[in-house]
Amino acid sequence: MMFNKILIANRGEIALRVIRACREMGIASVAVHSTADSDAMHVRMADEAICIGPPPSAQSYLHVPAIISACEISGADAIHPGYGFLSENAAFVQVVEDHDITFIGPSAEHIRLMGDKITAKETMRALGVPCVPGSDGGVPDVETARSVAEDIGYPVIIKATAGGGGRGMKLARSAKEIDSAFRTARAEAKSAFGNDAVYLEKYLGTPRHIEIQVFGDGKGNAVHLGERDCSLQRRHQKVLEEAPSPALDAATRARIGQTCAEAVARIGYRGAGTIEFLYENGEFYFIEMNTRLQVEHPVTEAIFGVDLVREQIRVAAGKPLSFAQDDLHLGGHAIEVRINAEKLPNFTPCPGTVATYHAPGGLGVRMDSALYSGYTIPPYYDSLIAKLIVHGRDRPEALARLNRALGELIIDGVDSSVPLFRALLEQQDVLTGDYNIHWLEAFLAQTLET
Amino acid sequence: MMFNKILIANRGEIALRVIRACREMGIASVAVHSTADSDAMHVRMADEAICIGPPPSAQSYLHVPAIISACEISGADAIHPGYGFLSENAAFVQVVEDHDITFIGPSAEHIRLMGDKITAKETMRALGVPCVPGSDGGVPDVETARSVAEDIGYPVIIKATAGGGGRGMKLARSAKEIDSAFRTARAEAKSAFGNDAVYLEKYLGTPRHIEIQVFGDGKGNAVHLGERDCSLQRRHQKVLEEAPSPALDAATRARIGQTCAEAVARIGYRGAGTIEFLYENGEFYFIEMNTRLQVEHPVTEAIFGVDLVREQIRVAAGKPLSFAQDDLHLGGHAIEVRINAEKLPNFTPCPGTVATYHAPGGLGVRMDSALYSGYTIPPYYDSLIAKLIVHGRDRPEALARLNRALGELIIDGVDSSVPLFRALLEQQDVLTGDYNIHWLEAFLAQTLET
Amino acid sequence: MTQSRNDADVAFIAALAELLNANKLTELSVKREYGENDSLNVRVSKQVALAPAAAPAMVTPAPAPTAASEPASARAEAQSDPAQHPGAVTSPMVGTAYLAAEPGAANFVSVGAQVSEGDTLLIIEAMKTMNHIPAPRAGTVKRILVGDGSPIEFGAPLMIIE
Amino acid sequence: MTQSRNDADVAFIAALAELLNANKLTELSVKREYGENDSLNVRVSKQVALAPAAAPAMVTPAPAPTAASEPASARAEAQSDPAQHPGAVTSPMVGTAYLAAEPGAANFVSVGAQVSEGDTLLIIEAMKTMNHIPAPRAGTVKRILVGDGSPIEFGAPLMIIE
Repeated sequence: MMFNKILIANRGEIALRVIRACREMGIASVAVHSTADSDAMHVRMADEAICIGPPPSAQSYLHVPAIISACEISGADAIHPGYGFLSENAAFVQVVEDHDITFIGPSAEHIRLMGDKITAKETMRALGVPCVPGSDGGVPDVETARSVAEDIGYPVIIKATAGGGGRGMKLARSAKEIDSAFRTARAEAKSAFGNDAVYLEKYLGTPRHIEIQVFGDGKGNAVHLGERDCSLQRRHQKVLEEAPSPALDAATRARIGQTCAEAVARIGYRGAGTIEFLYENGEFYFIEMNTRLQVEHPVTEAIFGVDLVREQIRVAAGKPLSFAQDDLHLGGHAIEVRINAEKLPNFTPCPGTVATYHAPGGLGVRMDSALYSGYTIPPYYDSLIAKLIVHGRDRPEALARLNRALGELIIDGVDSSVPLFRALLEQQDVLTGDYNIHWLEAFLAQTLET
Repeated sequence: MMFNKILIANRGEIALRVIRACREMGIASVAVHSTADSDAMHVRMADEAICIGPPPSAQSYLHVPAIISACEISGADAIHPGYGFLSENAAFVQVVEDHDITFIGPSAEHIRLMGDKITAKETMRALGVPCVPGSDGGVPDVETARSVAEDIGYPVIIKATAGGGGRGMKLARSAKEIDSAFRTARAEAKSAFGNDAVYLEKYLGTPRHIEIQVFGDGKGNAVHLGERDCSLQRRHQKVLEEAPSPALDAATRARIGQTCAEAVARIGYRGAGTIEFLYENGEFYFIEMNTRLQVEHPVTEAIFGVDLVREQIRVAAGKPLSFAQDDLHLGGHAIEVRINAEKLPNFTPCPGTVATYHAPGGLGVRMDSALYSGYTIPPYYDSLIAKLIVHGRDRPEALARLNRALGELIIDGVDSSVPLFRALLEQQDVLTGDYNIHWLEAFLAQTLET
Repeated sequence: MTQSRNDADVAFIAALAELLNANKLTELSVKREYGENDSLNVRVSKQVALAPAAAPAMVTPAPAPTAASEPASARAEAQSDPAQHPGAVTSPMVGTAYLAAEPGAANFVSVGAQVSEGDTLLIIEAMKTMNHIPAPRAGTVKRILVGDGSPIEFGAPLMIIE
Repeated sequence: MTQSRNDADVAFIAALAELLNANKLTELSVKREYGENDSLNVRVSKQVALAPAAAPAMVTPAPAPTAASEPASARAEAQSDPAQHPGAVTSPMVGTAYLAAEPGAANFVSVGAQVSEGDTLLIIEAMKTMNHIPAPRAGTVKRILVGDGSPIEFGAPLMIIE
């Protein structure tokens, strides 16, 4: 049975994204909002809107009783959590289901499983997903360290079991350095944490962030929709994402994609999920799995021509996946930039009133934004105000289109991160796709210096 | 050699369309404009803008010396004519080439060939393109009429050679009616035109308008990009176009497409062209060939993932086609609606100031419009103010997306034809694709009555 | 100030408003000083299709917010929007209102009743939990703004106690 | 305050409003002092095209149009924009300006020259054709606004003849 009414437990562009999918499916939508968001676009666009609390998220968008109550008074039979907020909160999912409301996402059990870094890694390794190789426990002496390092190959890093924040971490680039690294790491661990236990892992110097989009029907079937390359990050926040990755070929994509699809199929995963990897020298290393829709899902939608939110809703309603692996053909190249209300060069958040908003148009341009002329961006929430997604036949066409569309976009009245993207499009490394997860920080440091 | 600078001899959304392609290709763009268009979006978006005359088109956008002069003073090495205005004017093409400027379009010779209805039909028939069968000349007596009608099959229509405006036209639905139809047509022709010569053609009662997009490289190679169904027309003006046609299957598409591609390849056609047909009972009947970009080209771009304007520019610069027939794969379904500044129900043009313009966003939505908040639509030109193009995995998804996007679009301050499309999306015949070239007029007549 | 002076002022302001409309203005303000302790301040304005308000009016059937541009209209609005009333008790949560402890029982309060601070005014049910909403201060119940069993948003006015 | 004084004020403000409309102004404010402790302040405004000017300013490097909001600035603009000058001769076509009949020859006219109606002022070349631009009236050449060989748009001011 398809839902009659879906409540969207989110705000901003992702709430709009879900409302659009609902409308196209003929399902009524309920927006919830804090008092700070009374004039927000998701409130105006939804079929119904309910004020659930004051501006702080903890008392509104994260306040479980308010959201459940809003479902009850509106008669919504399902909740879409978007991303962030309650989207990966297993306890929330449990409460939702206890109230006979459908959570549009995976089971509480799967969210819990992937929410714990250690069980997630153990699960993935058992499912055949490649993880960072290491000592799988403490390394008692330098001989063991040397032996494990020979096994997995240099460089390796020795870390304090009790550690964190970089202390008690020592790099050994070759066998010559293993002895000194082991002893120093142990000594630092002892003095910093009062515990000299250390373990050993493969060290990745300049990896890319590559993530695989998977989709399961909750009944043992799953597909993958290729990868997204999200290596351009600042302070671990993704800034620009693209698909396919400039670093992957079709065979590699098919291999890692199949591994991931099989893994989630075996655990009976339901809905959209993303398996994140570090990728270096042709090898993938599992980081974590996100059990929700990603901010950057539109790049996947662009190259595969599918609607992932529609698919989430279908699967949550018990319908089978509308596509099999063989139906999914990668076409062209897509790039997304995350436009934040931030003032460069220090990325200071700058809420305020958008005097004029004019979206770019034309071929291959998609704009996901809750902005409108006259809208006041409240200071309480995330600074993401727009996602610009471009699609072209190939990467150079997509890059040229991105540059063209950025030139058309008008967001007047507040500062935004648009100038960063104009600058990035002048960098040779960006144009050739030759970057890793450290590239952007280095670029920004260099730019600030000069 | 790729061009350095392209002058766009047009205005409105199509000028913007070409400027966007130029920008993505790294080619400078020159807008020309009348004094009425000083604040127009194409003037603001181009790299350079030149005022070429007063508001009347004849003294500005159609004024050949002004456009050539604008090329000369700006140093543009090519002209893109858009559609309408000078786009199918063979004499203009000749002047352009005489000034050593490249015309982005076919040769003057091909424009002239297809500009004359009779030579166009003769050429196409000789090239194997199906035309409306008939007597190929006058029918002297009822016996000949009967014999030709038996050949081509009923119904047939008998028309005065000197005729026009419906007079001297008589329909014969079967052999029983041929005698009476012939005599009446002849008598009416005699009294109306003083000439009783008549000819006979196959009669099409409820045809669809289906057109094939072709593309030639000017060197004997050509491809087709399937069809567009433009049957929803009002006073011979297309209102909504979609691709693929709800009436065609893949085999039919491949067959007529190949026929058209071969025809234009054989005459060495260069650039984009459209071969228009009436289509009834599985048969195609050639109407005319448009030797330019069509207004509705975006629906083809959506389903094939190609940029037709970029391709026009490439081919005009002497480059080969960037795709072969085998590279072109039809994906999904696309619909375009032409939004005019018109007041319903009488479609009265209503220029004026657009207080607020807010484009729809999200997945599968493309907006081609020269509007912006505060823009004043001048009264001198075409009433087309925006094209909304949606793309979905299949026709129902595209229809739902169109409805959703129309609901988001805001054009405040002037009347537009948006309400017509909302109404069309409630009609069963539109939802099932069961319409022909008379459907819309009948629907409007019926709506106005009630 | 005499009644006749009031009438004169009203006529004056009415004339200004007519003038505003006749000329399609958006704002008109007048400061008139007639002498010591005798002055008149008038600002007449009319919000026209501004982008933001107009924009979503097409996508949502929600009423467009009215701009409170002069004291008179602001006062009128305060009366029509109970949430702005100084005696308003607003809902601390989203849920369903119940005016009585159980079906068939007497309502906790009725219009005209005297309440002490802390008295239960009504119950709001949220997630199967019955939340007693206490009177924030002592006073008289002037209006009850919600029906039994009606859905309540956060911040919605429940009663007016003065 | 007397009724006649009110009528006088209204009439005064009505005149201002009409003035605002007639001049397409956006705002008008007046402070009128009738004597000690007797003054009138009036501000009349009209909202016009909000976003438009700002909107395209980001996509084009062209200067944003300035709003002519008061007579003084309008006057200043008339002086700075030669096209608005009453003595301006504007170009009837797009092309290239030549001030002399051929390279090396004397210019047709120079600043200070007296011209009769119909005298050639300059040539505009368009499509290899030399178009003689005649003086529309007799007068003195006050300014020459184009350079020899410079590109000319339709409507561009060429010279000022008074």
